[in-house]
Amino acid sequence: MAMTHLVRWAARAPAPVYAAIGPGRQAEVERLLTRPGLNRAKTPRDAAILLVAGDLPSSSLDALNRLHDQLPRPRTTLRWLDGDQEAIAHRITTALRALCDGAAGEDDRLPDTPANEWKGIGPHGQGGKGMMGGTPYGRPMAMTGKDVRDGLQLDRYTTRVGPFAPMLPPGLVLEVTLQGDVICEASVQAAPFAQPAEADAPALCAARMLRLLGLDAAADRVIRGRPLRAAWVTGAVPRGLARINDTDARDRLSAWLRSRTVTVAPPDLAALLPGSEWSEAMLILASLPPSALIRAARATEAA
Amino acid sequence: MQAVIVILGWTAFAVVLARALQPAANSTAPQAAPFLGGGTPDMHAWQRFHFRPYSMSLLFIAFEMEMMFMYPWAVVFVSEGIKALAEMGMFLAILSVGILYGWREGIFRWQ
Amino acid sequence: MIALLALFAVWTGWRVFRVDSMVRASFALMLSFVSVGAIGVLLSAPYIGVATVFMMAVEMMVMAIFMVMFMMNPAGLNPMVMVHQHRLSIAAGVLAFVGLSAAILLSPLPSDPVPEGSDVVAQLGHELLGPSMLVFETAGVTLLATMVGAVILSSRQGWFGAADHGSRPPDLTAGGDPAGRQPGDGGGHGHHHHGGH
Amino acid sequence: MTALLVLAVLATLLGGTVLAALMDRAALPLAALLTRQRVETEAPDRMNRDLSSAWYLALAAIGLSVVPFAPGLALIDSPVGIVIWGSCEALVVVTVFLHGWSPNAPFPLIGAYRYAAIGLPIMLPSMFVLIAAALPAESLSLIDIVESQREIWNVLRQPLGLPLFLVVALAMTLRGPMDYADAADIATGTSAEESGAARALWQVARLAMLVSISAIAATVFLGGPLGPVLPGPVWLWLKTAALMALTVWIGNRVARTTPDRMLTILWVVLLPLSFLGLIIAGVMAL
Repeated sequence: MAMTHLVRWAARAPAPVYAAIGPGRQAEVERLLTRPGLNRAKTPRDAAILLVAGDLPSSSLDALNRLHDQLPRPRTTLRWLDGDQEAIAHRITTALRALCDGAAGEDDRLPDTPANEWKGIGPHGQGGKGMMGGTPYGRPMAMTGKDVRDGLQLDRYTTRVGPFAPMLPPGLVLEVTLQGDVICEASVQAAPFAQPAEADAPALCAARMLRLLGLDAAADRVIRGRPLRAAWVTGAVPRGLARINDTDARDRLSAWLRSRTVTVAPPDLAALLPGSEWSEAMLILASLPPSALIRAARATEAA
Repeated sequence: MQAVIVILGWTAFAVVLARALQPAANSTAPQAAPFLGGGTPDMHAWQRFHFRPYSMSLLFIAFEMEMMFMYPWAVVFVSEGIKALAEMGMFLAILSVGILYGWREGIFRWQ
Repeated sequence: MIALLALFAVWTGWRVFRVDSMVRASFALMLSFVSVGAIGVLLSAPYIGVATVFMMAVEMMVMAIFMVMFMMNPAGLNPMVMVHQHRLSIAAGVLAFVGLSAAILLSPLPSDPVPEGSDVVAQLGHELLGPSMLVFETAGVTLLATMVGAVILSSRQGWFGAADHGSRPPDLTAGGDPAGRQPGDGGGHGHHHHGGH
Repeated sequence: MTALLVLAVLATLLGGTVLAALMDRAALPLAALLTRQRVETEAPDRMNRDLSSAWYLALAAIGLSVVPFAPGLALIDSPVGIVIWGSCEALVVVTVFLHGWSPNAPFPLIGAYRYAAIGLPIMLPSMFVLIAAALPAESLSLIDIVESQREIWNVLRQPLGLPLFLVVALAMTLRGPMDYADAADIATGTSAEESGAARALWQVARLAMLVSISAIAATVFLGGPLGPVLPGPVWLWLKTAALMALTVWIGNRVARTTPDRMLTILWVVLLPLSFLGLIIAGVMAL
């Protein structure tokens, strides 16, 4: 009884969609996800539907499969190839209703094997030799190294983020080494997917920064062309972030909010990001229009 | 007595509720990998985490310690009158020196 | 009630040394202090009891941060032993327990029940502003010294430049190379993107 | 009487949480979460992961228990009510930290440490404004603080108190500009790896904490159950609901700055402001 009510409510909730955005589709997906019946999930753990927009290059299929498996069951993948917003919104709500009606959903795409072999050396079987050795629970532990800021030599955590990370431009794979939440080293493993000039539209660029500032509702309003209703927006962006051609992140955000297009010379990402704290780094990336980012990342990748 | 029982009661209630509502978690290996937008980590996330405002946290503890003197002071403030005001003014002035010093040394930011 | 809380305090205190994770150890210690605070409340010392809980929550939070920061294997991913010098610590523990128990059992405990309806918090306040004023103000100066000392010891960058500017780590061998980070290569001092804000 | 008060706390918490979910437009998504699987990360700290939501919920209930529902009538009638609430705030920081620590994943971990950096110093302004409210009452008990507002509410007598306490409320309920634990740039931070019922429970605990801290603010600054015609509890509910709406509204409209800057703002702007608030309160009380 309670369960049937729950399922009925679940079917009426906005559809939680996690978008894996492919080449050329960034602007369309960003506009689609401001529709009232859809909910832009910030993590796959919160989503029921994986929306794959556009033709993904084969190099990112592995990451897509990983992402797909991270959605909780029951889940559905929808591919969106043409540009019709009405049709895809309808397909999403239908798919959600099917899941609520008890459709089985999709199985994992990757094999159910741990990331690394477990080395059962320690007395309890999960560890290696010594306190920091081995691969306990299938992964090694972080080790100490140099720090770029205060010289305190604590652990360095290396990971690749992307290509479908919600805070990074679609397609960008960054290999970062973090110490705490400060980026010590960054390198571009894959450049962002090419996007048409439409992705540089001031409203979309402003909305990306607004989301990082925690203003989701304001971001949706800006994309729909309504006046911004929020306080302390430009003031919240620190001065001096990603200063290129005499404009910093705050200047570019205020230009976008006044509907002006911004062009910047492509910066050197590997030099721009290290030394900044993670949220500053994300603001730096969001403050660069996609066209500049793509050229910047291509240059770094080639080098 | 009642306060302790009520607090214990709410805690027990919340724990029982949480246990009842949260099913046992289960995951396959690919599901259990930490979310990195499709990326993979090289190592465990648990690490000797570099907490950047560490100097601030030390100053904070000292400050918190003396704030504890202020609660009993607040109760007798009106009855002790101007004496209480003067004494606490002196106490806070001494402590503000510590904050000003910390600010000058730049500890209220990420190191 | 008091006995149960005391047992819980002892049990969580024992857990501190039995868990592998520094975070668990810190917060087990916090739970131990929380139950001691609850005993204080039951003994008609509401302010001292609740303040203990308040202080320990904050302090164990900071302690967990520093434990994870500086200890090897902070999450207990590999099994490990949290105690050192077993025999010495067991002997010291037993000795302290026997001594304290003897002190409790042998000394004549005063019986001075708190009168019904007396405002103990206000009494504490009057004490602070009256007879114990010197103690109170001395505590202020002591805490100021603590603050300044903590900042000096922990902060690298300061008003007059980096704390280790011009310093040279001790030699590993007589006349050999200095240990640790070399002066001059100072990871961060030279290329500080964020000195300005 | 005690049983009645237990019921009152439970009903307020339940009704308030539903109201908060409606304000957040989160009611249907929360129900939908319950129909999904709960995933588990690699080698998590299971005990702390399961308990953190429960602690958060328990702290909300304990906080609400010190609030008087009618003049002179609270479930926990303690002479140190605001210190009990202060301990709840300190334990919220511990709880959120554990929530981010336990999944053994990078984004929750960053969220947990960020929250520790912001959540600890935000307690100083919170303590200052509550102590300022205790001055005219000559007591740390919330019941006496309500009594001291019979002639004039603290929101008028101590103009800096309520705005500063609302900032604390945003931080304690992980909301808007103070939501450093669950921010967008770390994919909802401490909650990034939670799905299904566990995610729903954490969100419910957040909403319950909003009820609790709004009730405390209504008691300390808006006279709590005091008011003409209507009975005490109704006044308390009305004031609590108004403060909840205000907190949600501010949370949706004010941008979040970087944690680095917020830390400086906390110590250099908000802490001196709360100092000033205490001085104003002290001079007014004499």
